[in-house]
Amino acid sequence: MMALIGSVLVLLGAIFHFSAGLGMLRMPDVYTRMQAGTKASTLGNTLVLAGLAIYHPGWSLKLLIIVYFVLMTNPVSSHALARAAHSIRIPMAGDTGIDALRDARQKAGSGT
Amino acid sequence: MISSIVLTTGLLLILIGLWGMLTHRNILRIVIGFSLMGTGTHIVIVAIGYVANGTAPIIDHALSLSEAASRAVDPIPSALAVTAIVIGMAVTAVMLAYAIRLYEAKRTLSIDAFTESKW
Amino acid sequence: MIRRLSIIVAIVAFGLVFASLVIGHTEQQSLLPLAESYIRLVPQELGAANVITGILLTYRAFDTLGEVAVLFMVAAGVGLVLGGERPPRSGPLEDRFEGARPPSEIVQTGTQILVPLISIFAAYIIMNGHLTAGGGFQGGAVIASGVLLMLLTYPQYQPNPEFLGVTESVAGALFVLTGIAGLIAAGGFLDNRILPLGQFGAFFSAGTIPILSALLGIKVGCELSVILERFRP
Amino acid sequence: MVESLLHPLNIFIVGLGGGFLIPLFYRLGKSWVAAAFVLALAAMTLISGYALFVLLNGAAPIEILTGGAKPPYAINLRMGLAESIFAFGVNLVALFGAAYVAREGYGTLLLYLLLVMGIQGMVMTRDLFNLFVFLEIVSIATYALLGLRDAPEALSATFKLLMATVLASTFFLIGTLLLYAATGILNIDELIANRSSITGPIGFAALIFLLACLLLELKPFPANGWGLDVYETARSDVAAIISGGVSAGVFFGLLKLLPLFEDQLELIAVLGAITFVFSNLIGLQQTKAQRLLGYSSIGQMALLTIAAPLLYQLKAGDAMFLVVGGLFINHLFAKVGLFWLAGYVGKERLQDWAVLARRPGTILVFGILIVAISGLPPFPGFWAKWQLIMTLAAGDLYVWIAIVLVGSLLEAAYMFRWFSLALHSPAEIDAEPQGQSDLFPIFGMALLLVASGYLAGELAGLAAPWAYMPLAAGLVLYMLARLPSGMQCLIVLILVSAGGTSLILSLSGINFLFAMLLLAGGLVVSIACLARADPRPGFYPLLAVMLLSLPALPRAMTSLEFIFIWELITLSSYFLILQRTEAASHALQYLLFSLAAAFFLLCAFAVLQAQTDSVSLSALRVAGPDSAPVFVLLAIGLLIKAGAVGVHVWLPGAYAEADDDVSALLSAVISKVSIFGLLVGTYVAIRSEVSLNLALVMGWIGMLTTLAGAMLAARQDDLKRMLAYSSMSQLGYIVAAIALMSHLGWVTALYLVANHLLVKGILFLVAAAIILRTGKRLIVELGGLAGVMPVTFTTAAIAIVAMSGLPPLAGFGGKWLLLSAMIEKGWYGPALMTLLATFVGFVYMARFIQAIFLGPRKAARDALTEAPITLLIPQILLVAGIFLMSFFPKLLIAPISEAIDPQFASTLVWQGMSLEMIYGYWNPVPVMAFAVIVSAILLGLFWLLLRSGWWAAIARVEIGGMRSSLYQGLKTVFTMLTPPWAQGLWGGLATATTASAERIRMLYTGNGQTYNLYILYYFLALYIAGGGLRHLWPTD
Repeated sequence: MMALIGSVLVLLGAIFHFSAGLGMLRMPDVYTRMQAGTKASTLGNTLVLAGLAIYHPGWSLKLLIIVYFVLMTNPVSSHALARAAHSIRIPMAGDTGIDALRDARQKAGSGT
Repeated sequence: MISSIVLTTGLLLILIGLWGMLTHRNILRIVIGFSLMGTGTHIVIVAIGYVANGTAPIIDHALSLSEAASRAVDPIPSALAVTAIVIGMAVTAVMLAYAIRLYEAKRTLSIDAFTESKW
Repeated sequence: MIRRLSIIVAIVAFGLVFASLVIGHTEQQSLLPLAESYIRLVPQELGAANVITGILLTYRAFDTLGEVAVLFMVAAGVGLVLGGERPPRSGPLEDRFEGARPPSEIVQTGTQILVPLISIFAAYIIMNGHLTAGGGFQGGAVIASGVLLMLLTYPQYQPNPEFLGVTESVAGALFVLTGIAGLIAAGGFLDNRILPLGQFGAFFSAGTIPILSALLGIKVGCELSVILERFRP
Repeated sequence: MVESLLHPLNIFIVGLGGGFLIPLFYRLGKSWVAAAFVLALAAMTLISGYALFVLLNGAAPIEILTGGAKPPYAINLRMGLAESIFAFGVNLVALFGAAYVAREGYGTLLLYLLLVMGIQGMVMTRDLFNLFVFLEIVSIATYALLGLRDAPEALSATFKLLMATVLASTFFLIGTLLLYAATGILNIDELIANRSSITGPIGFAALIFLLACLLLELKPFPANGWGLDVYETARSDVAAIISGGVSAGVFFGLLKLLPLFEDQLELIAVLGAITFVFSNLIGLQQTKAQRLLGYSSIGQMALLTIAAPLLYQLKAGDAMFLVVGGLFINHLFAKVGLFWLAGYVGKERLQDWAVLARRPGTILVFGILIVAISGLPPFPGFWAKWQLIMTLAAGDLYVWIAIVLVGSLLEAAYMFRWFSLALHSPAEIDAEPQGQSDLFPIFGMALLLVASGYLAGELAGLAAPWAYMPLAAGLVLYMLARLPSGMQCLIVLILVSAGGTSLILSLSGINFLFAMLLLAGGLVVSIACLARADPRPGFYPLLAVMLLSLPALPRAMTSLEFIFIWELITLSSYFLILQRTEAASHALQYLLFSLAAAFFLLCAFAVLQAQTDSVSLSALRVAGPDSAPVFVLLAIGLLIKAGAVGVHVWLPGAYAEADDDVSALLSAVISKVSIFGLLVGTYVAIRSEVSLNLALVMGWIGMLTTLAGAMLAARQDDLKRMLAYSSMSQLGYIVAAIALMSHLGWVTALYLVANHLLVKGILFLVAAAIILRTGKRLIVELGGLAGVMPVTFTTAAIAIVAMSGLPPLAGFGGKWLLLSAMIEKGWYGPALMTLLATFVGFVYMARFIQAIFLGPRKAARDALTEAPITLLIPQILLVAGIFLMSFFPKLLIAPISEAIDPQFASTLVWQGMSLEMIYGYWNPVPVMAFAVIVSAILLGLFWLLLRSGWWAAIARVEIGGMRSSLYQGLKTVFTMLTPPWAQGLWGGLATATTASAERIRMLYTGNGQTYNLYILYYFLALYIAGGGLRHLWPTD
């Protein structure tokens, strides 16, 4: 029974990883690809590791540390990457509506 | 069977690296092509060392000393892979350093701009 | 057009050569004699649990010494190529290169959490090189990733080149000295049986392998951070 | 204690430890760093030197174990004899090169030290993956050191090198691991032990990957554009270390792994040959110094890649040692020296090297390096090439001999062109070589070359002190360069006479006769050198070397000694001709033809040794019936040197354009060297039927040369060119006489040799006197000098009479002997040709006397004075010689016939003073009458033709004064008869070679990516040529 739940979780994780890959390919510009890749793969990792924890309860502490590690590093690094892309003005897709970062900067720039 | 798949991926990676290095004109893309080729080589190295359903050659509670000889993977290619990875990194660092200097010299990264000495 | 065609022909030809390799490759069913004897000898003779580190730091230690020399040269070489002494990084980031912004608050807090974690992880890898997977090179790389994170988040942070240079040289020299000690005290150059092999699987075991692994980790860490530091604008 | 300190392992401890500690020393102080650096290099040199010393004394190869375990488990290194030579050579070069690097930052010193250690690691390691690691150490050190020069083209060249060598080392990595997959072994010795298990597609691909990397690192022909760019743009001392050191490590890697490539040996040699020929070919078109050195360095490495596999295939162990060791050491010291010199001169274009012209010391070193690179004596390259050709001949690999020699000829061509450009192109007066690096290491390299040359000579089997006497004399003279030239000339004469006599004392038969003739002739003619008081840098040492090597040639017993002295004569005479600026291009032509002649001789001796496997020249006498090829090769070589009709293009330029006294020596004495060769060599013709007909062909060539020479001489306007052609035609007589292969023939030959030496000596000295006094060379501008220069006129007249064959002087006896010898042999055609040639000879000889001495005196000639006494003395001595020969022929002919007795049964019977031959007395009177009648009839005939106007129709000339128009008529006839075929042929060949070189070098587009594509295609070509197709399409 537990093995079944575990493998279902791992399957779910795998699906999320697949969607991350698909997102990377289909998304129009850097920023959309970035967020697709990061969100899906972080969740995918967590699910896979959770499935593993169910398989091998003995490892659960180590797996927890790994999940914590993934949760810490993945979002931060993609955030830094997106900011860097924005600061060297990599073009956004045509139909982007709002550029919050630019507006914030202009306000901050004009404000001071 | 597994090692054949790993070997094929490694060799494919080498081919992709070669293709990238030959077709792209931007020097940074050429350097990426070379590092791809390096990674492909390292995968090939590891694939060569694989023994049918073997595990990592580390003697601990999972792999006792007695059964190590039968269930462990070949350790030598892995040791060589470590050295090869370091060398791959070193060469990529030197290439990037030269890419920077070339950019500083001519303000362009296209490989076609650097054909001064010929014949 | 001919250029593109010739490239395609070359790649296809290489593909054929590689195909012949894949076809000719038969998976090893059992270990080759040399590998099999290594797996038997390393735990027995050297007392190291991780056979790969055992090979790397004793039997093929001459390779590793060459490796360290390679890294040492790259650190010096990159410095040479990129123009040696750089102007000291005075003043804030903006005037040094346009369009630069102070790193965002998320990255800064992320670093404050991650860097200690990374350094502990690196120390674990280096010190347990002879017991579990890992060793000097891998640990050094993790240290370097920590330093890189620091470089990214704190632009005015500059790892003291003096300190890095000295530790690098001292670690290298100690490595060679341990090798010579092996020549004098034990079987030969770079032999690890100078110190007692200790109890198999214990922290202090396998002769000088942990020490060499530590030296290696420090040295690789320093060198990689020197290289990364050289690449900054 | 000392033993363990000098153990080769310490090389690595010093290298690595020193490398790691240098940054620490830097913290202590700048001077500490340089001291530590030089100390480390010195320690490495000492260790490798000690190892070489011990191994030379027969110690077993020193094993070096690491990791506390036996080889298959741990890495081991070995310091055998070959390794110690390579290591010691590279260390010496690095130690000398430290002078250029010591002032740099500590990073450079660190990299330089680790580079040198890396090279020795590549040489000594016995583990395949360890070889890869050391290859990487060497490559990365090279990339970093190349960063020292930050010009854009240097950076882009280094990036091309970077891409190429990363590709190559990835091949090596893949190869190593595939080999491990196939055999499960990494230790080289074990791999070689069970190389039979390297089978299947993986094993084959592994070998090809390894071979591809090793060959690519040696910069093989189409895929070496990147290598050349680096040589061209790198800093000269870094380029030196790359060309000398790095290729040493890579080549030794190839040498070590040769047993693995058992069935690709032929392929390696073919690839080496392609690189060797093409890189030397393109070298002809180079204008930049370092790029030219790049081509030459690649060519030398390719020569090594030819030699190693072939010798390995022939299982010639000891020959491999001398050949590979000699060629490597020669390349290392000479190439590194030239790169440093390029650094010292600091100029890129070849012409700008003229700044060296006014520095005798540097020019000497430059000359030594150029001669060494071209593989000429007395440097190791010569002995190695000799041994290589002998071993190849023993293995019947004649195609390879041809390739090696053609390549060496091309290399000598562009190297000496560079030298003459440096010596003679116009340079600004105050130009100083602004290269900042000092000269000391370059002199060191020259000294090392000389020392290793002697050692290699000893190894090749020629250590006799007499062979080196000419060079010793040259050195002594060089030391006395400060003295006034007159004094130096006297010292030369004294030294040569003393040395010469000691040389010829132990000789006998033809050798003694010839040696005495050459020595005496040389001495007498070089008295004329006293006439010029102006300082002539380098002239007297070269004169001493040449004059002493002339008598040494007959002293040579083995073929090695013969070729050694032969090439010494060629070299010294080339440098003597080069003394005069206008002679630069002619000198190069002279050198190339002489080298081609020497190479033909080399092949002949190689074939001879292959057939009779004895090195001594006497084997020529005992050669078997199938020795026709030996005769043909010898004949071709010697005919080129003698200036036979087809290959005479070099003769007029060299003889006419050289200094006056040098041209006298050249035509009177040095041309006899080829005659001596003919006497020694072509006797083998007797041994087989086919050779006898070939001898007839040679006879005809001789006569054709005589006729062509005479006609060409007749139509010349320049005084010295006319004499040059006349000596060519006289030599034709002698060649024909030798070709008779009979006792009488050879007696005539020797007689004519003596006569020609005396006559041509006088005539050239007369020409020297005329040019000295009038400053004019064109016959038209001269005239009526008899009154002003009576003594010169009389000697000239005597010489002309003797040469033309008019009785009573010696020439007549010679012609008569020749005619009777030909009739005795039944050669009626050549006999007729002799008569015709003699008649044409009358024309130009008469013109010589009439146009220059008789006839109306030009106005400006009144103030002229007689020739200086120093020119007259040798002429008078020679005239005395002529009289001696004419009136007491027995004095000369008796010893000649005895000398020839061993070869041919004597048919001469002496009857008092008159020589009674089987066919009749040699009674001058009837023959004289007959000769006068014949010439009278011929003159009359011409006079009639002239009158009848028919002549004008042919000669299209207006009928002016009888005498001048007669000559004009004859001149146009001769011009019609001697169209410049030879000139066209050789000129066409030269332009074809340079044109093809121009087209081939377009291959290097300069684009790094294209070079990578060439590398991939090179690998594929190697894979397919190595027999990879059967793996691609599994047939079974």
